[in-house]
Amino acid sequence: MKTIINEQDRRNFVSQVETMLHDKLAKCYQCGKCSAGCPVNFEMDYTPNQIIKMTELGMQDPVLNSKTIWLCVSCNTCSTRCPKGFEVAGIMDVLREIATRKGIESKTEKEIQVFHKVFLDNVKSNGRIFELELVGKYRLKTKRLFRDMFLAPKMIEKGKLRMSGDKVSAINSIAKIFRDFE
Amino acid sequence: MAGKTGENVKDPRIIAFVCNWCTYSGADLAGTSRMKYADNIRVIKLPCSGRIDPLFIVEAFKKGAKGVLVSGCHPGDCHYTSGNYHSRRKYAAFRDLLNYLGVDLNRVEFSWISASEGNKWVSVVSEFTEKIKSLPDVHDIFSSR
Amino acid sequence: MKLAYYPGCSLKGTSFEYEVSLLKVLEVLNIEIKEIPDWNCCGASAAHSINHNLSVALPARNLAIAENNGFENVLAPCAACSSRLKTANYELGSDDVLRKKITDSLDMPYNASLGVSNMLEFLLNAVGKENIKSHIKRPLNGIKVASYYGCLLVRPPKIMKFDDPENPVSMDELVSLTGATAVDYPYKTDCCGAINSLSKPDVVMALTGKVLYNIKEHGADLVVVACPLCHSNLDVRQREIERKYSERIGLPVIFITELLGLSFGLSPEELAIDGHMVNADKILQKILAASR
Amino acid sequence: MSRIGVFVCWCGSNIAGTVDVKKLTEEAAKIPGVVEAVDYKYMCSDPGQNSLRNMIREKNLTGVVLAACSPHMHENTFRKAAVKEGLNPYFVEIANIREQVSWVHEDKERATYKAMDLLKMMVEKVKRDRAIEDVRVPLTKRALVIGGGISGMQAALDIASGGVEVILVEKEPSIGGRMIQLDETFPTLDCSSCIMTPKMVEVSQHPNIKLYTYSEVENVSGYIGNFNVKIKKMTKSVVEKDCTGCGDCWNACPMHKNVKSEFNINLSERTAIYVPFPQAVPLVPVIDRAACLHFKKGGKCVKCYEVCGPKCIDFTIQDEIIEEKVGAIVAATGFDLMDNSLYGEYGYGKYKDVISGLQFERLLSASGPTEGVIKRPSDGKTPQTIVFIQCVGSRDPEKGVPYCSKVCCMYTAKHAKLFSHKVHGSQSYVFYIDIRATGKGYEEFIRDTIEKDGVVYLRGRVSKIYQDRDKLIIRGADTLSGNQVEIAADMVVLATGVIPKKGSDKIAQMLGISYDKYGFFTESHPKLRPAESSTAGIYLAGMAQGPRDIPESVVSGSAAASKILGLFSKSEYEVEGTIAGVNKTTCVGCFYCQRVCAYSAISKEEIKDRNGNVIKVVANVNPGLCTGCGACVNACFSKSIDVKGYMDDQIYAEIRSLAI
Ligand SMILES: Cc1cc2nc3c(=O)[nH]c(=O)nc-3n(C[C@H](O)[C@H](O)[C@H](O)COP(=O)(O)OP(=O)(O)OC[C@H]3O[C@@H](n4cnc5c(N)ncnc54)[C@H](O)[C@@H]3O)c2cc1C
Ligand SMILES: Cc1cc2nc3c(=O)[nH]c(=O)nc-3n(C[C@H](O)[C@H](O)[C@H](O)COP(=O)(O)OP(=O)(O)OC[C@H]3O[C@@H](n4cnc5c(N)ncnc54)[C@H](O)[C@@H]3O)c2cc1C
Ligand code: SF4
Ligand code: SF4
Ligand code: SF4
Ligand code: SF4
Ligand code: SF4
Ligand code: SF4
Ligand code: SF4
Ligand code: SF4
Repeated sequence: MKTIINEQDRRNFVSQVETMLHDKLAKCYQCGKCSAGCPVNFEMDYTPNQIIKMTELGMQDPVLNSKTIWLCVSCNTCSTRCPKGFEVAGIMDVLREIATRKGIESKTEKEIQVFHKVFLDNVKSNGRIFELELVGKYRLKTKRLFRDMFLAPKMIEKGKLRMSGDKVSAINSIAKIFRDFE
Repeated sequence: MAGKTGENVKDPRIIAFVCNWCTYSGADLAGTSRMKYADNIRVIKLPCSGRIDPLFIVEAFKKGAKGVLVSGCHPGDCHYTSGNYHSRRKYAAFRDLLNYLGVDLNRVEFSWISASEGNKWVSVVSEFTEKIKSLPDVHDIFSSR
Repeated sequence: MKLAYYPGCSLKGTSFEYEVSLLKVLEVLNIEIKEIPDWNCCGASAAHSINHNLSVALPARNLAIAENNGFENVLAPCAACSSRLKTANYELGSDDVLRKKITDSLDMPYNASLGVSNMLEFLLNAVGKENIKSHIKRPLNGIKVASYYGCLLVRPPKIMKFDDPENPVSMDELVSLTGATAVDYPYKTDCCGAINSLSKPDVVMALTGKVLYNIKEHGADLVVVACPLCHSNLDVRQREIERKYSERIGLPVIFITELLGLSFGLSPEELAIDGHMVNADKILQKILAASR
Repeated sequence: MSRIGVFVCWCGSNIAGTVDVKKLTEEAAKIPGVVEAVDYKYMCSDPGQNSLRNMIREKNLTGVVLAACSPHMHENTFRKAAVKEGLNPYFVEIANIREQVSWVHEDKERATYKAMDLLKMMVEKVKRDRAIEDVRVPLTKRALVIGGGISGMQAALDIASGGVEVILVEKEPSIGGRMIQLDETFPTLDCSSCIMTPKMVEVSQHPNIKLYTYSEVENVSGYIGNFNVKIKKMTKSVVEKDCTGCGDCWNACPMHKNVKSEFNINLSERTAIYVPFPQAVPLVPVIDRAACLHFKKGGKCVKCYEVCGPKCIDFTIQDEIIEEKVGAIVAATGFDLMDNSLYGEYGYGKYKDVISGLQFERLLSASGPTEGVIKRPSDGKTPQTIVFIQCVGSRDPEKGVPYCSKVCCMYTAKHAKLFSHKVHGSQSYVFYIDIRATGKGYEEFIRDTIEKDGVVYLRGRVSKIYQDRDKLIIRGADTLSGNQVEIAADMVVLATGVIPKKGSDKIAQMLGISYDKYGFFTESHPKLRPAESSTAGIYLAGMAQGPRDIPESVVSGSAAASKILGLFSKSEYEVEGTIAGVNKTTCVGCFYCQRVCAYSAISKEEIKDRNGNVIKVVANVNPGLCTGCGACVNACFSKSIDVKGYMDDQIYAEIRSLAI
């Protein structure tokens, strides 16, 4: 890979990320401890420390299109152990948020993106999660109808999947939150 | 004698309180390097910027100075370990007092100039002199509020 | 102390066993809790993943309702919920601008005065070991129990301010109180991948599998958890994992409240242990037989 | 009445080219108090100086002002000349009209005007000058060295060889410090005991060195040249002069499984009566009373006493306080290592085979707990794979310290190298973030370790260590290949961060020297006075100042010694008289001055009436310590303390002379 640094673009991207993150990218000294402990590193295309460096270099496209930002499971192992106290898990949130705002569709991790969206839609309309609806909509959107389906009958038998969900009664207050912050 | 300074805004007199080790030597270096700067400055040498009593500054203004420059070693470089920290801390409190007395804080400058910074001495003195000249002429500094 | 209860969505759905057992145990302990009126979903991992403001605003509504109803503390038994509530509380307490934006939107004041506890914190600090001990009627001697903490209970320590993030002991302490033996194993705090459970099942099964096989290797009879998401992965997906790696696990996974309930002498049915996917009959028989 | 003479120097055309010296001289003569003003081409020349001397004599001058070059240039020249005429040197003042006038300004008229201002200021100043005598402090020509590690030993030996008596105080039962715990030392791999033991013996036998082991400095008072030191000699319960070091006692002691050996860092046990290691100097055992049955069980056991030939064991000996007078002190208290258990993720203390670098030194050492055969603590097996982790606690502002410990890159390479030499077919992996190998031959040493000994270096930190049956699983990163890496190893060695010796802050407070936020002693100037503390007469050496290796520790020990020998080469310690003085009548004893004095120069003095009752307590300036910085002057609200040569009234007079 070759990167040509455009200073203006670099600064813009860095400042956008740093403002949202409330942390400084330069704090990271690339020791790699975050990547060393990351439970999903094995599936990622860039290690977390690479994501940090790439962000610092202004490599917006590869970062926002990376698998890494979506595969991150927000376990906070990285932030907890970072010797510099850098918000590693936080930067993953920030990058996902930027990618979402830009409407970037991940080529490989679309399911994860869809899941988050469907989840929030579910919250938006009910105020709470109605699991059967959530799973159903998610399956429909990802066209992976049969995945996990073998679990459903047993879950229903055990009482784990309810046929109807609760709703927040003051649902308009939820709608307002979404209006203000979505 | 012609060319008297200090009496008017065009040609104000400025008093500088400087430490013996860093800033005084820095000013000497400007001389040995034959740099040129405004001649309104009058240097009073003290052992350390920690010796500079805020009341010296009040006295300087009372005696007609239109600006006061205070300069010592860089933080951490003090010849006397920590003198410049004391002066810095003191200065912060003193600014309020000066302000209260009606002194325009633009007339007091605080800087760190090391023995090797002849050029910094020149630019600090020149810029400060320009700044003082640009301020409105007041006869009594203490009523400039 | 007026105590608010924030059940969260899971306890009303897939992890109803947690709520059932929790309420039973608190009843024995004679502790009153009150569900936050008209609570909403905390946004779980989806909100913070793609919309930071929403991830604070959704929990904030619950916190504000609780505070405005005169509560001082909230019990959030779900580790994910407690993590989101604590994080929101932290941000609302430290970022005045954000707090203003959010309270304006909620049209409710919030002073960030509320304390948030997860289940373990609540049991150890608010209930107290002595109190718990005094209710133990059926000591679980001879049962080997592995506590699985996962990530959300202890990380990030700056916000969770609970237990040691690398070598937590709180759940093990509770296990020991019941008379059972706490099994030490290295994967206690390794993540099970919960947030991508539905969207990335293969990865999640790899992570969860590692934890389960490690526990098994260390000779535990039973796993306890204090998080419905951990529970889903460890319990609901266990069969699938066994199939994927062609190696049996057979480890019942129960909630810490269920373990306490058993030691309090409650029946497995009262605690809804039969609601779990992995059959726990064998170990339950052992427990019940010993007490007879 | 002042009788002041003014001299205006031309400096050839250097001054006269820009300043109207004639006019300046005329104006100067008009200033009240000036009896005569003259100008001269080159004041610093012999005839110039003579004219100065003549006028002092002839006009009976009370003060002299020169308008000439910077005082930094010729102040001394003119002061010396004045002294020859019996005038106190501090009655000579200089108006700097060259560096600060003629060389920096161009307009002749205005430059002359400024020169006149500067001259007037100095005339007003000199009118208020007082005679100042330089201070002479007597010197007790003996030195104290605190800490018997390599740096303290080196300082003691150098001072002693210079013919000066030294008192060396070491708190452990033996001298040697950390270095004697090491196996071979980088970069040349000399065996530490081989080069250290003879030095230790030399220290103990040097006629000029008085050695107190198992002792601590309890109190220091006084100042440069005149320190009073109280040393607490803890009881060894052994009459030192009679002991032959035969070892019968410790071989007989029944308490041999109970106490962990400090010297072997818990990798072995020691007895209650013990020497920390076989080559200890002095080779005299001490009884650890907390572990000894005699003391714990009311006199039950006396085994050691029974077997001791010379009967030198004496359970009744008490701690002793010894007082010594010295003229200079070296603080060389060395270092400790950070607590590895800060890292829950590395399992130190939980997994037996995760050890520190210093423990590994003991495993390597032929005189160590395993006699130099590398065996892991858990099961005594020889490891085949070792993972070394660098920067544990160092460069980690979150859990440890932000600074680099400087020696661990090198000793880790040394460890990996020695391991590969000792265990054939073995493999080492080193996790590092940077390799800092800046000494002579150091980089070559690292490359050699990698290229010849086959040690694999991975650039990244380790996140967590898991135990998996009899293996340790190390999960780390290699940021160069961009991979997460897992290695199954038999043992893990942590390169633990260096911190100052526990209690070094207390020592610093006792000595009145400054120290940084970690507890390392700070140098008077980091570059130009690295051997001196902020307090006159107290010098620094070794790791107590900050992380450094053996060569640097030795250099700093020698540097401290040479400073002391230099100090002692004069008959008295001389300081300029421009120091602070207290007006004891007006001083109210608030001691604000004491708080700001960075040199601990202000002490409390009791003023007593005729009957010996204390009337009041006032500030007293110690001339040996005061540097004349003047910080105290500003702190004093009652204007009772002033610095000679820069008195308040003089500075105000300078300012007022400019009044319009
Ligand atoms: C694992 C390891 C391996 C190393 N390997 C090498 C190597 O191969 N090569 C190399 O050049 N360097 C090496 N070093 C560095 C080396 O150990 C130090 O540079 C050196 O020991 C510093 O010596 P010192 O005298 O300053 O301190 P120390 O050796 O710590 O000596 C200080 C002495 O002062 C005594 N003391 C402390 N406080 C008091 C007190 N209050 N009163 C009386 N006495 C007191 C202590 O007991 C001690 O004896 C290594 C360090 C470590 C940790
Ligand atoms: C670019 C650069 C930046 C640096 N920055 C720093 C820094 O920021 N901080 C820092 O601590 N260090 C710095 N250093 C290092 C520092 O310059 C040296 O440590 C220091 O100058 C060494 O001093 P020295 O007296 O040993 O040698 P030198 O400065 O080389 O002095 C040797 C003298 O001996 C004279 N000489 C040589 N041969 C003979 C002879 N045969 N007869 C008579 N005289 C002779 C030479 O003319 C010279 O004057 C820097 C070095 C470089 C190159
Ligand atoms: S652990 Fe921290 S410092 Fe190290 S690479 Fe990751 S973010 Fe950077
Ligand atoms: S928070 Fe994300 S990046 Fe950090 S360790 Fe967990 S999965 Fe990896
Ligand atoms: S005294 Fe100074 S100014 Fe005068 S001739 Fe000598 S060097 Fe020049
Ligand atoms: S037995 Fe006596 S002489 Fe021998 S070492 Fe012990 S104390 Fe010293
Ligand atoms: S008296 Fe104490 S030191 Fe001596 S042999 Fe007995 S236990 Fe050991
Ligand atoms: S010397 Fe090397 S191992 Fe030690 S702290 Fe510095 S960089 Fe890390
Ligand atoms: S500050 Fe002044 S009054 Fe107070 S003790 Fe010092 S000299 Fe005396
Ligand atoms: S002049 Fe400086 S060194 Fe001397 S007593 Fe005052 S503060 Fe201390």
